[in-house]
Amino acid sequence: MSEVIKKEEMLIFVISEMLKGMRHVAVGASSPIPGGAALLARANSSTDFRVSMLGSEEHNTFTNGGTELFDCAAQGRIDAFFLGGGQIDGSANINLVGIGDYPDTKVRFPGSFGSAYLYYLVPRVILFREEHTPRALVPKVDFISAPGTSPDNVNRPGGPYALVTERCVFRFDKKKARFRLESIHPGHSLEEIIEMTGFEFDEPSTIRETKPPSSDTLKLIRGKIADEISETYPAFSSKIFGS
Amino acid sequence: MSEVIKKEEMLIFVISEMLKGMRHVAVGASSPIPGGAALLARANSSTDFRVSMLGSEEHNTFTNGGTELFDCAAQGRIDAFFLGGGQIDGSANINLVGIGDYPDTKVRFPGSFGSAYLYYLVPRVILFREEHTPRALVPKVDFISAPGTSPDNVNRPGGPYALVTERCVFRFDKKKARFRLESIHPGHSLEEIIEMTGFEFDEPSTIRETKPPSSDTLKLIRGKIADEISETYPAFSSKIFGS
Amino acid sequence: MTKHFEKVETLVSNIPDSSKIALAPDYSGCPMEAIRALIKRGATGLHIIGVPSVGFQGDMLIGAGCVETIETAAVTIGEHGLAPRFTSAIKNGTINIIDGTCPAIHAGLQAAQKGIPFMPVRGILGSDLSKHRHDWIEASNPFSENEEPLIFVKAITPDITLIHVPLADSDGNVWVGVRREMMVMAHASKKTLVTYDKLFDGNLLSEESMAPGTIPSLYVDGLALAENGAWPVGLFGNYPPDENHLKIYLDMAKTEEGFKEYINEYVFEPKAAE
Amino acid sequence: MTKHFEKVETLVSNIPDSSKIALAPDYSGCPMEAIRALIKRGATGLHIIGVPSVGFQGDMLIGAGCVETIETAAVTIGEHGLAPRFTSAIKNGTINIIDGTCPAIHAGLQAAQKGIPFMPVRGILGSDLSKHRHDWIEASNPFSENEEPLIFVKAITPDITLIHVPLADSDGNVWVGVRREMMVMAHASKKTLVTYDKLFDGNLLSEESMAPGTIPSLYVDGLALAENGAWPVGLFGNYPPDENHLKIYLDMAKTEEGFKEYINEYVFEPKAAE
Repeated sequence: MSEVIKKEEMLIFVISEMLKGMRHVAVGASSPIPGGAALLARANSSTDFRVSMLGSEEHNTFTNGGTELFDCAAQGRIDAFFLGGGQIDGSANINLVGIGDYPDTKVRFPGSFGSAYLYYLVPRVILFREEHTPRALVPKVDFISAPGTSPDNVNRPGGPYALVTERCVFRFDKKKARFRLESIHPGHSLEEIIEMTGFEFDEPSTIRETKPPSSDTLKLIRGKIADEISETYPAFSSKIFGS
Repeated sequence: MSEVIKKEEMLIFVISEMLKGMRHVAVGASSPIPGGAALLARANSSTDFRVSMLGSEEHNTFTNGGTELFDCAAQGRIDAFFLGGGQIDGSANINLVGIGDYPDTKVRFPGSFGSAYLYYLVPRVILFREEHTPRALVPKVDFISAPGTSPDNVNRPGGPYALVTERCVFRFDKKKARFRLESIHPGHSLEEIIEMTGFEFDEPSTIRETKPPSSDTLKLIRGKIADEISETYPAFSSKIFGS
Repeated sequence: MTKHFEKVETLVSNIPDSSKIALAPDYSGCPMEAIRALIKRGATGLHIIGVPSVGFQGDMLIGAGCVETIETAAVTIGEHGLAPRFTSAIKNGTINIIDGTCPAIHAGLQAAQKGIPFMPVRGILGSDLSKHRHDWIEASNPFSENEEPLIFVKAITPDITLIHVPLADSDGNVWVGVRREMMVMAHASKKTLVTYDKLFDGNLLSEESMAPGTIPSLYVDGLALAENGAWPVGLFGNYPPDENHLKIYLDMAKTEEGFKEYINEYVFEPKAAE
Repeated sequence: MTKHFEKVETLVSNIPDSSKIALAPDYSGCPMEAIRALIKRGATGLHIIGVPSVGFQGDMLIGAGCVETIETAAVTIGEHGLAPRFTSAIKNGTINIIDGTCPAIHAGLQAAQKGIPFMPVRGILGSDLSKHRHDWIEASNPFSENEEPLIFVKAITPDITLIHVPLADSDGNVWVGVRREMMVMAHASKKTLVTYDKLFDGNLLSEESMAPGTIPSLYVDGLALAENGAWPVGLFGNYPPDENHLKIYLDMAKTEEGFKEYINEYVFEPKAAE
């Protein structure tokens, strides 16, 4: 087995580490890496660990139609979820709608999906955006699909926990409404991250390197997880794992 | 076949006559006579005629649980329904809760069921109360489970159409919020009805006798309808039709 | 994770006294064996919610003194009508009654299911019901140009949903078929405890035909096998009510003494549910 | 009464131009054969609603100029992401977009299903979405002691629900399994038109295992058989998306000319759906 860890494998591992101790993790549409991470966390969990994956028939236990994921989150039965964004800013506001003056956006993204809901209700929302460039991580999003924080009078049990990119992990500080650099993936540097991040963030006094998966974990990702994820994401699975 | 028409057979026929031209008639809990009437109207209909009967497995096409009957009515998909009442007054207010000072009612009825909803939403609600006495048909109900009429600003497409008892048929005049005697069942008299009715009502200039079922219809009631109703109301069916 | 209990008695030991319990009507899934176990253990102070009405099980619990409050659109025993112990308790003022109407109870549970504070409901206006409901607000329809009144019904969040179903599997999924009010109840409640008639061989969610009528184990906290567990009420699609037995009950339960005899014979005696 | 149409073309002739049509996402029931028939007929001015998002069928209708307004939480083609004709139409300002979020679309339909003017929805507050929604009102939770803001989402009543399902029976009942968003759509809509893959031998409501996943004919206005009718999108539990074909589409539909070639070949040619 090649020990050269692919970026996707690294990201699956990094995100799975944030899911330890969860009881129920839900994964939205078009999310192969978060999906892989949830399945990996489940495989490594010694306690009851449930994964609900939109678009999957195997890993989807919902029986009440499209509304159930959202109702389930509102009932407090979902511990972690993933959101992305065409743009993400330093206050953890996310934009899944487009760039430019809405509605005549010059670049149009698919749309907000359930972000303007789940971001408020799921306690641990992990932002995931593979592309780490000033274009993706901006000072201020052009359109707020869902805000990073809300005023005190808004009933909001949920919100952003961390932001994972191809270069690093940021943790979100809700009180300061600001990201703090948590760790840098192997092969990347602080200078690069500062240069490639459009928003300002807090830096820790010492810079930690993101821990890569062990060789056992890598085996698990390339075997069982690759297999499980291919049911929902065949194109992704065949591209990354060649299976 | 005995041509002595039982009271229940007469009432099934009388009510079924009011259901001509309906497309969808729903029948609530504990309603064998309205249920029989709906099934008879369906048997006599040459157009599409649907009966939904609570408590039946055969005549119940609902697949969305207990809320569907009510949602269906709100969608305007139910043309006729039946309500009763421990007390019914001259303004068509109905009381399914109890007699005396609520909540310490000295006589307690089962409760309002869905009356405080369906009475507002189903265009043709037929009130049915077999017992025709001053105790049942009162000047003013002790507790309004659902009112006969509502102010103009209330969105109320539905309401009372008629009141059928063991002695006669009243039609309801929504503008006057008052009943008018429509016909007297064979064997009963106007004097008797005035005496046995606790509320005031309008009288027509000539008194019509309620038309009894033809011998063919009677055969239908005692055969097919008795059989169909026994699925939901075995005790009623065996008592009345001996089947 | 769904716990499998060997005994119905152990299952109901997870229902603290004074719990708010959602129950299904006689034509849906009535956990009679569990109700008998609750009476046997001497449960007290229960707040029972009929979804939207309650029958035999409610009358039994009331007769046995387990109930402090009943919230329901009606109490009625199948085709037989008036529930004797309920009627007597109301007359004697020994229980609190919160009278509702079916769609408002469904709406309250659906509000809890969706995590919203209330649900607007049509109808109801001008009924004496709303005079006694401090959890219903008369408000104006904000989408209407005229001053159109509407009733807002507060969310109903039961502590426990207690139901009986035809089938459950070893993974903790339970099949309710078209009786989906039980699914809403489970979604809306903090805990759901279930007795079932038969163990399904396999996983209900893996069967394409069974999954649509299944409450996933995600919502099921505890399970116990109770063959014929809805007796004498009957179980939709499986067995009819035991009308003769219900008549015996209705006859005996006319008086408090008769009811005591009934529960001595059918609840406290070891051969109770046979 | 449910009408059975011999041809999908006749079924869609019951959809007037400018109708408001509810559509399911790619992982649910997409009536692709009916969509091709709509394009063939040259439907115009449609207001399509993604419940809660829309994929291939939306992009096709937009590309063919059938759509005036799209109301959706997202437009995305399966695993492939961006929908080329939608993206281009937004850029060129040739369609109106009403951006929503999944639970608000579900809530709007559920409000219509219940005949209530609106439904309160959690979340949304502070999103730019609500700035552009005149059918959403920010109001105060009347059950909260503090001034807690809430979004009220107006009921969504589609003129037509247009879906594809695996099974239908001769009585007009249609089976959607666990994809119950299609049941909510049918309940909420004025009319429901359905294409189906296979005729079910018997009555779906009489089968205890099939009934829970069935929309009763009461809600179904018209039906037409369309074998493999969800191709190339795939049909839950039955056949997967034809990924190769979707790639061909995505490649061709990058440009308007390419899209025209695509529909000439796959929609207007007689062997379209083979």
